[in-house]
Formats: sequence, C-alpha cells, structure tokens
Amino acid sequence: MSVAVEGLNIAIGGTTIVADAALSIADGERVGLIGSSGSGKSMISKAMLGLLPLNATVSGSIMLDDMQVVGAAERELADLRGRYVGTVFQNPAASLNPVMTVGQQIGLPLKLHYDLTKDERVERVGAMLAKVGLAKEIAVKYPHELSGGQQQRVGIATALITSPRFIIADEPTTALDSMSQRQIVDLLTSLVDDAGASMLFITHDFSVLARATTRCYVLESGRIAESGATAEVLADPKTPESERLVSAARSLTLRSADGFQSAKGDSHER
Amino acid sequence: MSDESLLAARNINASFMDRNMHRGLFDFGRMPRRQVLFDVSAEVRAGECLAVIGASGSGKTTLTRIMLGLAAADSGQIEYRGAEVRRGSEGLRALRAESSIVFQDPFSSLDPRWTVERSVSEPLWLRRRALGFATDEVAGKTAQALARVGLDPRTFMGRYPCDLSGGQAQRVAIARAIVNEPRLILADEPMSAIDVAARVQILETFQLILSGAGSRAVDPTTGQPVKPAIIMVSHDLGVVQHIANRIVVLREGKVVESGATEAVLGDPQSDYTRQLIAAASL
Amino acid sequence: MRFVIRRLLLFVVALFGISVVVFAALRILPGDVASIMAGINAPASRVAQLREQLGLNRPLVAQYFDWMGALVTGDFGTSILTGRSVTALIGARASITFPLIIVGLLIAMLIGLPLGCAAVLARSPRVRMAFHVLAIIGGSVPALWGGLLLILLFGKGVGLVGILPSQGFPLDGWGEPVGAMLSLILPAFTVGIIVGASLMRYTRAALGDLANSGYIDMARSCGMTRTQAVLRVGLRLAMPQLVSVIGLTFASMVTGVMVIENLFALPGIGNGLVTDVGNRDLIAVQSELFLLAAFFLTIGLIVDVLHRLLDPRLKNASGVSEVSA
Amino acid sequence: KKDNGTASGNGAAQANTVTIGLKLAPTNLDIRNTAGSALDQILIGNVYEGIVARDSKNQVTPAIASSWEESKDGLTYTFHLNKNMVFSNGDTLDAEDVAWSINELIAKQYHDADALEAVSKVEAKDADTVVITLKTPNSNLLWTLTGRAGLVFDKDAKYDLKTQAVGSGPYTVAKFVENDSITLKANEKYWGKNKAKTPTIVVKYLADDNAAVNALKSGDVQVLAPITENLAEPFTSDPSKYVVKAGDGTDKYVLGFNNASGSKLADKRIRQAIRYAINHDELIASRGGADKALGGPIPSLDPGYEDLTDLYPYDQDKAKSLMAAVGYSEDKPLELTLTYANIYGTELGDQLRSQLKPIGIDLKVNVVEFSTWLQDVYTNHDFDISLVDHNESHDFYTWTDPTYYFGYDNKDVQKLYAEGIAATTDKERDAKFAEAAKLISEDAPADWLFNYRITTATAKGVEGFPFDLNQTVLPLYNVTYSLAEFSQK
Amino acid sequence: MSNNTQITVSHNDGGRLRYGFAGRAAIVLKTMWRRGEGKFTLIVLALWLVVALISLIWTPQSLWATDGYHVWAKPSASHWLGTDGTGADVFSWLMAGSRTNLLIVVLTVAFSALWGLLLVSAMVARASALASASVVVIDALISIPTVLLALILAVPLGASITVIVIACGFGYGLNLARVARPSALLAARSSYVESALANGASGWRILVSHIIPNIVPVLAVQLSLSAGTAVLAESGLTYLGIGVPSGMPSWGHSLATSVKLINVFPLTVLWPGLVVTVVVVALNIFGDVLRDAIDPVTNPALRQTAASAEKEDER
Ligand SMILES: Nc1ncnc2c1ncn2[C@@H]1O[C@H](COP(=O)(O)OP(=O)(O)OP(=O)(O)O)[C@@H](O)[C@H]1O
Ligand SMILES: Nc1ncnc2c1ncn2[C@@H]1O[C@H](COP(=O)(O)OP(=O)(O)OP(=O)(O)O)[C@@H](O)[C@H]1O
Ligand SMILES: [Mg+2]
Ligand SMILES: [Mg+2]
Repeated sequence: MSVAVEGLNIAIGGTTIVADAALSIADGERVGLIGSSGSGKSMISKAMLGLLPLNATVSGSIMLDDMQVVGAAERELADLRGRYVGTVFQNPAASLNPVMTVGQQIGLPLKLHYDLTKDERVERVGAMLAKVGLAKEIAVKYPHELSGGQQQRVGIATALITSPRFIIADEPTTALDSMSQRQIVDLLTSLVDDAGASMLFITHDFSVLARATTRCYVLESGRIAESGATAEVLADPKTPESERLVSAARSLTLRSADGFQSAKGDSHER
Repeated sequence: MSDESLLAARNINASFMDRNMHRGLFDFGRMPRRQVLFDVSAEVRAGECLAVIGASGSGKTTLTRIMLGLAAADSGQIEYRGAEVRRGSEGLRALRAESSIVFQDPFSSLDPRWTVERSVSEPLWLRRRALGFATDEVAGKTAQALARVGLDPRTFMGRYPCDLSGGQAQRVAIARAIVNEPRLILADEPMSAIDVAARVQILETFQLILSGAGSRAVDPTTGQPVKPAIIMVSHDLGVVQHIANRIVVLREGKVVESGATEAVLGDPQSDYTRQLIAAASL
Repeated sequence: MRFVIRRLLLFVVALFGISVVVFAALRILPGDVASIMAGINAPASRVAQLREQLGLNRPLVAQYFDWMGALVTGDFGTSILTGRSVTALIGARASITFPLIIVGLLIAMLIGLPLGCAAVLARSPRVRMAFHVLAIIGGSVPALWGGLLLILLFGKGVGLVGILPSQGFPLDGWGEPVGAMLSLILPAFTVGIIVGASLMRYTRAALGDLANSGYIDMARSCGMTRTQAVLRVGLRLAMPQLVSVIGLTFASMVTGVMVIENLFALPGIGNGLVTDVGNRDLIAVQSELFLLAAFFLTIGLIVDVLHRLLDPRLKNASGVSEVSA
Repeated sequence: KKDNGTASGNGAAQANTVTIGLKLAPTNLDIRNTAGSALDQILIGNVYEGIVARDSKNQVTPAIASSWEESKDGLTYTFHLNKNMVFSNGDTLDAEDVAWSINELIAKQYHDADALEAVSKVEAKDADTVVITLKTPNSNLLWTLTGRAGLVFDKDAKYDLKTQAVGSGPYTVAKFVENDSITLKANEKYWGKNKAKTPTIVVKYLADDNAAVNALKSGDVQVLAPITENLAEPFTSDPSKYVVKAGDGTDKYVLGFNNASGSKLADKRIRQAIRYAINHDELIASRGGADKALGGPIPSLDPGYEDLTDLYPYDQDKAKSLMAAVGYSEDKPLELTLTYANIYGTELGDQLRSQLKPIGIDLKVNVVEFSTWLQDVYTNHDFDISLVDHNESHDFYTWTDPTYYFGYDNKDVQKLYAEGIAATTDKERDAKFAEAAKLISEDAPADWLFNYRITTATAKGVEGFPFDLNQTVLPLYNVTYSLAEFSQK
Repeated sequence: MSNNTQITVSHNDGGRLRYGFAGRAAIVLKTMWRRGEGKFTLIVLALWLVVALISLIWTPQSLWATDGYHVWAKPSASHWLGTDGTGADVFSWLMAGSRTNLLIVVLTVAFSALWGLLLVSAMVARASALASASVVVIDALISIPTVLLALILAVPLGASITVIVIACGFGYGLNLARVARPSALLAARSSYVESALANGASGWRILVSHIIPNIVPVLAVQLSLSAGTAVLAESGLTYLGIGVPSGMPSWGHSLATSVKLINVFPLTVLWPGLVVTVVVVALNIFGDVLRDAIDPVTNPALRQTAASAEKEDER
C-alpha cells in the first residue's frame, strides 16, 4: 500500500503539533520516522488512521493508495483498519483491553474482518504468538498478567495477524530485550519484504532503525527536518537536529570487549 | 562505606497465581502458583549503579518491585542499610523515605489530575524537612530537575500528563525520581521511549547523582556527601555499559550471571548473556 | 473463591451486628404497641396489662435473645399487631414490591442503557446535550409527580387515554394474574422512567470516560467503527461500574418505591414498613429490617462477585501481594 | 371484580359487588383488644352484632336483643333476645353466648371493659333472656352496650381473632389484608332482618388522598368516606355522576391545654385569651365549610349537647387585654408549644400560630408521629397545648378524670357528671351533663375548634350508604349500587 | 554538564499559588458558562442564592398573614402565586423557603461528603481487613431506610433541620462511598500511588492528594445528586412531620401541603413543584457540568491555562 502525506497540519486546542508535514511511502518500502520525543511522531501515525482525539483539528491530505483519510467516513476507515493497516501503539499497557484475554485481543481483527471458525482463529493466533516469541499458553492470560515486553509483543501480534498491507509501528521494541528486538524487527522486515506491504517505523533506537528501514524522515517539532536513505542519514546527518541525535546515539552504542564499535561503522555495513 | 551494600536482596523467591482456562468459580483450594523468581540475590552499594538485564518476562520488574517493598516475596530477605525490610518494619520506612522509583509504564505512574510541576515537586515536599531546605526553594529545585532530564520547565511545569508524549512522560517520571536527592533510585526501563539525545543527557545526570555531587546529605562518619545508588532495569546494553558498575543477568527468574560491567559485557560466562550481547550489536 | 468465603463470613458478622443495632435503635422509639392497641381513652391499667400480655416488660436482653434464637431457626416471629407471621407478611408484600421493582428496573435498563449510549455516540454536540438534559430532567422529577402525570395520562377513568388501573392490587393478588400485571404497569413505568433516567446518566458518564481511552483506539485500529468500539468495548469495560450502580439501585428500590406504592395504593414492602414503625410493631419491624439488610448484603455480595468476574484485574489480585505501608 | 349485575325489579342492573374506599385501616381484626374506630366501623353491625345497636343518630336500637326493660332503680336491665339466631359458623346464638361475651370482657379486661365498671353481674336467665345487674345506676349503660362492650361472640368457636372473625352479622370476613382491604361476603346463615342486599362488599383502605380521589374517578371504588371537603370538589361539581354529602359525627377537634398546676397555662386568663383569639369560623371556612362550630365538650349527637359557642366569641381585643393583664403582648410574647400528631396536617398549626401571634403568644408547633404524641402528651403529660380529634362518642367522662392528660380537676363537674350517670331518666342525665359542660367550657381547659363533619362522596347509583356517623357506625347491609343509573347519563 | 542543569528559576516565590484557587475557579465557571445547560444551572443557582438572601429581610407578604376565608386562591395582584391551604401567600412562603432549603442542601452535602470520604478512605485502606469489612458494613448500613433513620432521630431531636441533614447525609454518604469505590480503588492501586509510597508519602497524604482528587468527578456528580435528592427528601420528611419543623418555611412544606390537592387545585401545586423541579434539575446539571469543567483531564481549558500561566510568569 502506498502512502502519501501532504501538507499535513495537526492542532490540538489551538497549539500546532504537526505543521505542513509531507512524507511518502511506496509499496514494499520500509520507512523510518525519528525525532526527539514530543516532536509529533505518534500524532502523525494516529492521523494516518483517523484516530486523533476528537478535539484535534487536521488539515492537509493523507492518501492510503487512493483513499483520502482526512475527513473520511468512519465506516470506510474501519474497513481499512485492522485489515489493510495494522497498528502497533506506543503504550501497550494503556491500549490492550484489560477485560480481553490475549487470544481474544489478537484474534479481534480476524473476527472483525474475516469469516473464520473459532478453531481457525485460535490456530492463527497461536501461530502469530509463536512468531513474536511468545508461548501459546499466554493466549488465555489477561494483559495485566504480562510483563511489559510481553504486552508489547501482544500489541505487535494484533497488528500483524491479518498480514496487513501497511504497518504502522510506533516504537514497537522499546520494552524488548535485544534478542526479542531482533526477532521482531526481522519479523517485520520479512513481512514487508515478502508480502510487498509497506511500513512506517517509529523508533529512538538507531541500530533498530538501521536494521528495520531503508529510508527515514527526521521530525523536529512537528516539521520534517530531513529525509533520505537511513544509512545516509545516520552516517551523515545534515541538520543540527539529526546531528544531535546521531552523535548521541554513537556515544551510547555498546562497545565490545575489545574496543569501540561505532554505530557509524555498524551502519556502514548495510 | 562504599563496600557496604545499601540495598541487598537475598534468596528471593516469588510466584504468581497461575490461572488457567478451566477453573470455575466454585473451585476451592489453593490456586496453583507459577514461580517467577528463583533464589535471586542482588545487591547495590552506595555510589554504584546496578543494572538488571534479561529477556522480556524474565522477572526484572518483579524483582525491583520486591526490592522496594511494593510487593511481597514468597521467601527471602531484603535489607536496606543493614535493617530488614518487612511489612511495617523500620527498614521499610527508611527505604521508603529515602528511595524513589521510575516505573516501566510512564503514563500510569503520573497522576492524571496533577500538573507536571506538582508531580515533580511532591517528593520534595515529602522530604523537605529531612533534606533541610526552605519552602521557597521548591520551585527552583523542581525546575532544575526538569531541566536535568531535558524538559524546559517553562513549558512543561503547568502541563498535565494527558498532553505529554510518551518520552516526555517518561522524563517527567525520571525528574520526579531524582528531584529529592534519594539515596536509592529504582528505574525500570526508564528511557525506553526517550530519544537518544535526551538519553545521553539523562545518563549524565545519573552519573552526576551517583558521584554524590550536589547531594545535600552528608555522611556523619566520613563528612563526605552521601553517595546514592541506582538500580536500573534496561534492555539497552549501550546504556547499561555507559552507566552500570555491576550487572545482574536474569533468565526465566534465575540469576545466570552477575558481576562487574566490564566483566559481564566483555567476557560473558553464560551463553545466554552472550546471545543478549550479540543480538544488541545488530 | 476464598474471596467469596471471606465475604460470606463477613456477611454473617455484619448480619449479627445489624441485628443488634436495629434491635437497640428501635427500642429508642417512644411509645409502644401496647398503647397503640389500647387506644387513646384507655386507662393506664389497660396499657400495663397489654404490655404484660405482649411480653413487652421483659428485660431487653431476654427479648433480644428470644428474637435471635428464633431467627437462627428461620422463624422471623409473629407481628404483634396483625398476628401474622412476619415471613407471611413480608412474602405477601414482596410479591408486590419485587415484581414492581424488577419490571421497573427492566424498563429502566431498556430506557437508560440505549439512550445513555446514544448520548455518547451522537455526533452532533447539540444532540448530545439534548440527551443529557433529557436524562437529568427525567431523573429529577419527584416520583409523586411522575406517577400522577402517568395516571393523568393513562389512568382508567381519570386519564386522557384511560386504559390502565391507576391504583390498587387485585384482591386475589397473583391469583388474578392479568389484573395483577395490569395494575403494576403504571407504577413500574413510573419507577422505570425515573430510574432509567439516572441510569442513562451513569451510562453516559462511564462511557464518556472510556470513549477517549487507548482501549477504544486499539479496538478501532483493529477495524471497529467508533460506534462499534464504544458499544462493544466501552460498554463491556463500563460493565463493572454499571453493575454496581444497578445493584445498588435495585436494592434501594425496595424501600425507595414507598411513595409509588402509596400513590398507587399497593400494599408493598415500603408502605408496610412505615406503617409497622408507626404502629410500633417492633417485632415485625426488626425482622423486616433484618431481612432487608440481608437482602442488601446479598446484593452487595453479588455485585462484588460479579465485579471480580467482570474485571480480570480484580480476580486474581492476590498475586505477588501488596505490602502495606 | 367485574360487576356482573343481577337483574332487579326496576330494570336497573344491581351490582354484585360494591367497593368502598375508607381511609383509616385496621391493623388486625381483634376487636376485643385493639383500639381504634376503624374496627368498630367495619365490624360492628356488619360482622359482629351487639346485644343492642346504635343508629346513625347515635340512638340505641334493638339488635340481638329485640327489647329490654330497665328497673325503676336503674340497677337491673332485662334483655329479651331474638329467636333462632345463629353465628356465621352455624353455631346457635343464645343468651349463654351473650352473657359469656360480656363476662369475658370484664374478666379479661378487654377493650372498653372500664365502661362496664358499674356492672355487677350478667346472667342468662333462660335461652332468650339476659339480665344485667348494676352496682350503681348508669345512664350510659345501654349506649355503652351498643359498642364493643355489648358485642356477642361465639362461646364455642376457636379462631384467630386477629385475622378472622366469627359473628352473627349480615356479613362475614372473606379476606383481610392488613392496611389494604377487607372483603365482606353476605352471611348465608344470617338470621335477622338486616339481610345483606349486596353479596360482596369490598372495603379498600386508601391512605393517600390522591389515590382515593383517583379510585372514585376511575370507578374502582363507588364510595369514599371520608374525603375532605376541598378534595371533594371535582365530585361536587359533577352532580350527574356523584353524590357528595356531609354527615354528622362526634369528632371533636380539641385544642387541649395542660391544666396541671405549674403548667404555663395554669393561669385561666391565658386559656381564656386563647379561646377569644381563635377565629373558629375562619378555621372552618378554610376547611371547606362543612364542619360545625363547637363551644364545649359535648357534640350535638351526644347527650347533654347545648350550643356553647357564645361563651367565647372571637374577640381579639378581649384576648389582648387578658394577655396584657398577665404581662404578655405581641412584643413580649409568651412562648407555648403545640404538640400534635402528623395525621392532622400542618395547616391547623400554622393557622393557630398566626391567629395567636397578635395577642402575644408565640406558638411553636411541634408535629409528631402519633406514637410519640401518645407517649409524650397522653402518657407523660409533657406539653403545653395539644390538638387531637377526640372522635369517640360519650367521652365526656374524660373531663372528670384529673389524671387524664388535660389535667382538668373540677369537683363540681365531677359531681354533676356522677349525678348524670346515676340519673335514671335521659332528661335528667342530659340536664346534668349540659350543666357540667357549660362549667367546663367557662373554665376554658381547652378550646373546641370545631365538630368535624364527615364528607362522603359516592357514585350516583349507590343507595343505602349512611352519611351520618359513618366513621364509627357503618351498617352496610343496605348498601346497593345500581348500574343503570350510572349508565343513564 | 553541570551548567546545563543550572537553570535559574526566577519565580521561586511559591509559584504553586499563581494559578491557584481563584484562577482555577474562574476558569471552571467560565467553562461552565460557555455551555447552554451550564448557563441555565448557574443562573438558577445564583437566583436561588439571591432570593434566599432577600427573603431574610423582605417578602411581599408576611408569612403569618393567614386568611381562612381565601384559601387556595388563584393568583392575583396581592398574591402573585395565589394562597395556600391556610390562606397565606404562596410566593412569600416559597421565597422564605428558599433559605431553609439552601441551608439544608449545603449542610447535607457537606455532611455526606465528609462521611462518604471517611468511608472511601476506609475502603481503600491498605489494611485489607478494614477494607473488606467496611464494604460489608456499608452494605449493611445502606439497608436502613432514610425515613426510618429520620424517624428514630426525630425522637431526641424533634422535627428539625438536623434530622434531615443527618438522616440524608448519612444515607447519601453511604451511596457516595459505594459509587466512588471503583475509581478510588483504581487510584489507590495505580502506580502513581506506588511511586508516592516509594517516596515515603503517608497513607493520609496519598488519600488527600491522590485518591480524593481522582474521585472528584464522581464526587461532583454524586454530591449534586445528593443535593437534589435532599431537596426532594426534605419535602418527603416534612410531609411525614419529621423534617422541617412546622412553621418554618420550606419548599417541602409548600409542596407537601399542596400536593394532596393536585387533583383539585393543580395550579397551587404547580408553583412549589416547579421550583423544586427546576432547582433539582439545576443541581443535577450543575454536577455534570462541574464534573466536566473541574477535571483537568476533561477540560482542556484548565490545562491550557496551567501551561500558559506558567509561560506568562516567565515573561
Ligand atoms: N500480575 C501477574 N499475574 C501473573 N503473572 C504475572 C503477573 N505479572 C507478571 N507476571 C509474569 O511474571 C513474569 C515476570 O514478569 P516481569 O514483569 O517481572 O518481567 P520483566 O522481566 O520485567 O519483563 P519485561 O522486560 O518484558 O518488562 C512474566 O512471565 C509475567 O508473565
Ligand atoms: N491531547 C494533547 N493535547 C495537547 N498536546 C498534546 C496532546 N497529546 C500530545 N500533545 C503534544 O503533542 C506533541 C507531540 O506528541 P507525540 O505523542 O506525537 O510525540 P512523539 O513524537 O510520539 O514523542 P515520543 O517519542 O516521546 O513518543 C508533544 O509535544 C505533546 O506534548
Ligand atoms: Mg510517541
Ligand atoms: Mg518489566
């Protein structure tokens, strides 16, 4: 699914949060969105689904294939969401329904959009759980019984269960350990690459970014400050904002026992 | 002084009720329990940062909650400055008075009806006497704490949590945890949603805190400023390397490895740790 | 399950406590059934004689234990004044009050829940406000008025479309099922509309809070429309809250429908209780109150258990248990 | 309760069931122990019969006894009973039952036993004759026997008096729901002339005035008694469908003062001032105008009645000067508390308060529950002023009992009353009572606000429902309801 | 690094109060006023207050000017709303009644709030024995009908405002506690409370500063409901003779005396009924509107001002 955002403005209660943002994602493309926290990343991702709070005002254009999201009817958007567009929310604790078991939650998009028997659903949910690295038994648990990382993976499984054609992942790996992170990122990239879907990936972790995306946008206070191939942006940031982020990332990169292994060097490899 | 452990957990076992599908309302008797921590021991010394790492679901959050007395273990002891931490004990009171915590989920740990300023300054008011500063210093200290985590106090003091982004909320929670010069900070993945630039700044702040600089409390025996300790749960090994003095590696509720940072990261003894490290250098 | 057992134990203790309180409180009331029976011109000796005869002169402690002793065996005593067993008395009254409040509550739910949802879902703020105001006015109407209004509209012989009996219960009670049902329609609607309006308010408030939560966003992101999400996810999440409101309402209606019973001349529980107090028929009153308390406690228990069932976060709260400060 | 009428002579369909709406419900049927006119009203003459009965002018008429004689000295009463009398359970009713009933009453001190203090013995001389012998003459005896004291019960029947009734009257209690209704069925075994004309009579007790009015309007009841004059307005204004009429009664709204020494009202001038200050006509007018002014303790249907309303005419100036003589004025008022039961509504209290204000009395009105009133005022005499509807007939004796709550102690009155009771002719008795009543009224131990008259509303077509005295004596055997008249309209 | 942290803050003179009570109250009122139903409720309640004050010094007719010959009169020049069953001026009685009802409502609400909060604090106590016992005790106490409680209270106290206030306040407090319990528990178990605990806050402080503010929305609705019900209950109890003492003007007095005659003089009962209904509606709406306006989570205006006040400070 191709995505084209143009002249997007979002304001809440008179404060502008996103100003004149433009970004595009082609079919089969994995695009990153980075920026300091509070720069408006989550807002943009929510706007793409028509999920902004009621008091937000949106203008501009968001095209998902040939569907205009801004001002679209709820019914049409609902058809889209969960079926063609899968979303991972930033805060799993606040979005996983506390009265639904994990299995029900993950199976929800299937139930809403596809005519499957219960057994088929259970089976698919089980398979999906395995893909995100969770045991099958977890399906009968409630969100509050899970650790932070487990919750996050449930959120990811929900987003991916219908093999959507466009994935919005808002910091999907924050609560994950490095091994799970890797597993999830690989899962996402393979889904996109194999199925020809597209993905918007929001993260603060540049090693994840480098692995997960081919192109990225840098957001600064609601404006797109820079864009380009991920490797290039990381290697050679052009704006002060990107520069600041990248240099900070370097200083925080894990040094192996025998010396300094730079993020730069790392990203050069790919 | 620094040899003495500030907070120590010994042989902690903990379990959760294990609910499975087929239990009805009228099943009597005890629910089976699933153990999530097995004989876990860990300790942290003043001036040190202890990092707890491990795969997701390995029991890190549970351990930290138990260490702070927010949850009870099935067995094992917690000692704070030599005093036992138990329900109603002097040790627990001391621990509570001198520690602070950053939760994994930032939003639910901020009172939705409090401004950022109020949330951040509350611990100050709570410990104003003990720290011995004047009322009119509170606002200044609050602003300072916010600035230290990279939030502009002028724009954020009056905000409410529902208007914050994930990273902003997390930073407010950190500001709240550091504002009253606690002797012990427990941070459960404190920087997961924070951008890297801010992370660096916060880590510097943490280091500053660990060094005891700016700490008002003075150790009566040495005359030196009291050095606090930090227990940090993190997935980000880069961050861990940056700040931790020692590391405990948890795997499915068991300690697989613990030791000084350089030793654990540089020369991991267990396969598990090695895998974690390998996966981190993507 | 241990939770239920613990609650049951507390339940028994509470019943015992309430029996003492009720017994003691009623003895504070001035006047007694003997002087009521003797009437206004009776000589003092007659009152004394009656008092002796009715056992009112015995020490209070003995009276209490007699009552309690009988209660334990399930005997609620005999009303001094009417000479009927309290069980039969309450049974007869309950056979009017309970159908009344159950039907009333059903009507209330049929009105309150859908309209409450509509008040949240309506797109236009004006429509939302209209629903809101409607709910409030409905809930603010004094019961007496609401009832009179319905009578003036539908009461047989009185109203504009006089089709329904406006007061009284058939002499044969439920032996005359059609008549009994007909005579409960107007009172049940009176109750239903008033309670329904406040239920609507609660629904609106509970759903309104949830409508902006991440849970709804999540459901929508899975492919629900806002309406679906509010109805399916929101309503389910609001359920524990609504259950307690409905349970509480149900319980308090037992005596709360007193005015309605009066207006429609139905010899129900609320009416009976006040008459019995007025007559100082203390044995009846204390047993009635005791049963009421048991009823409230049961409802409370059910609500709590339902809460646990409906909200998994409460169900196994005894995980790694909290340490108290 | 469908009215499937039976054909009667004039072509009008007569209803099989008549439903009557009354106000004050009996709590049980135990007429021997439980006080309250509600029981007298519904049971006496309908279910139970007395040795003698009373008519709606409060006069003694034959009942179980068809005739009686009184000895010259007034100490022996011989009653000749009707023949072939049976109770509703089939047992025969003879002199044994009569004598037993009265003797039981005295022995067990049932309700009203004190009214038979003068009786020394009651004997069944033969199956049809009962002789009552007195210790002292008692001119009230016959009247007393029309009430509970003279009721005849079945000696051999065993039943729960509180929930059942076995009597010899034209009706039996088919169903009793306390505080709600009584269903009366014609007594198939009834022996006498007062045969029930309507097979079933249902009495509904409608405590709520609005419910009562609606019930009559909707045809659920055919009679409402009592109804206030004000409430009856919709019926009064529709004479084609309803009949509204006020009847005489013995209800005396007594504003009783605490006459005991030490009371604030021990000073006669204050009591007199209050009597002068009260505008009875205004009170009556505000209630719809049906009630009758009453200047003394005896109402028109009781022996010894005399119009005493001129003794204390409404005269504010006089009242003021009397108060001034004691040292009170509007600026320096005397504080008094009026305590009365909530069943009488708040209006009277408010009106009295405002009428007494200008003469220098600050009246605090304390409206309480009836039980509380019984305790505080009636039993403990803890009050200044009290207001009660003393509805009993022949209750003049309360003024002769210094321990009664009024605390009124006048030896002359007591003497006159004793003479009246001992009188052997009605005329003599009446004269003594009247004299005593006047003495009382002059003393102003109370103010009689008015003689309450009962307003009754019936649907057109109801015949035979008594209007006078129907709150205590309500014979129902004569009541019929013809649908034809109703449908004529 | 350290210079980065040395931000000097100029307004360390108790900046907490800057956007304190008065300012917030003004915003809350403004937000309420902006809504149609808010306007209605504010006007009605203000009117109530004003009338109650005026009635202390002036009513068109004396309350005690009864005239038995002109009872239940229709409205006229001398009696704007007609007369009641004693012939007194209905309008004057209603006016004077407003102050009694105001007093009753204020006292009842205050009492039920205090009592309810006390119960709430018991129910969320960390000592689980106290918490679960209090739930049962509340359920048990709730079963005592208000009327009965009033009857018993009326014995030592006589018919008086105190009886209404205690009987109603007691019952409403119990209801309040029951209804507020879920949100209170939610707050009590939240991690911000845990965080405060970890910072050494006392249970008391947590109750006052975290739990109570978080049940304010429920409180607003429930207390306004109580206020409305108190007005209705006053008429009921007064009717039974255990409410407002006879002779004290109150709406319940006016309503109770006239409602008996609704079939006959519907007009007389209209006025007290109208007053009561309008006020009860206003009180209920007040609660709902207040709930939306007073809660920073639902009222963005409150949040904005908090932020902008902060900014203005800096300028
Ligand atoms: N309330 C609960 N009831 C039952 N099981 C629970 C509960 N909370 C946590 N668990 C289980 O306990 C285990 C340890 O959880 P914990 O939250 O300590 O993990 P963690 O190491 O913090 O993981 P993460 O890095 O994902 O946050 C997990 O397997 C989790 O499923
Ligand atoms: N309801 C709201 N009302 C007003 N401002 C809001 C609201 N929600 C968020 N904001 C503000 O909008 C800005 C963008 O928020 P957003 O959540 O998109 O940030 P983000 O880029 O996702 O940050 P993070 O990486 O920390 O999640 C932030 O400055 C935040 O304070
Ligand atoms: Mg975000
Ligand atoms: Mg965790």
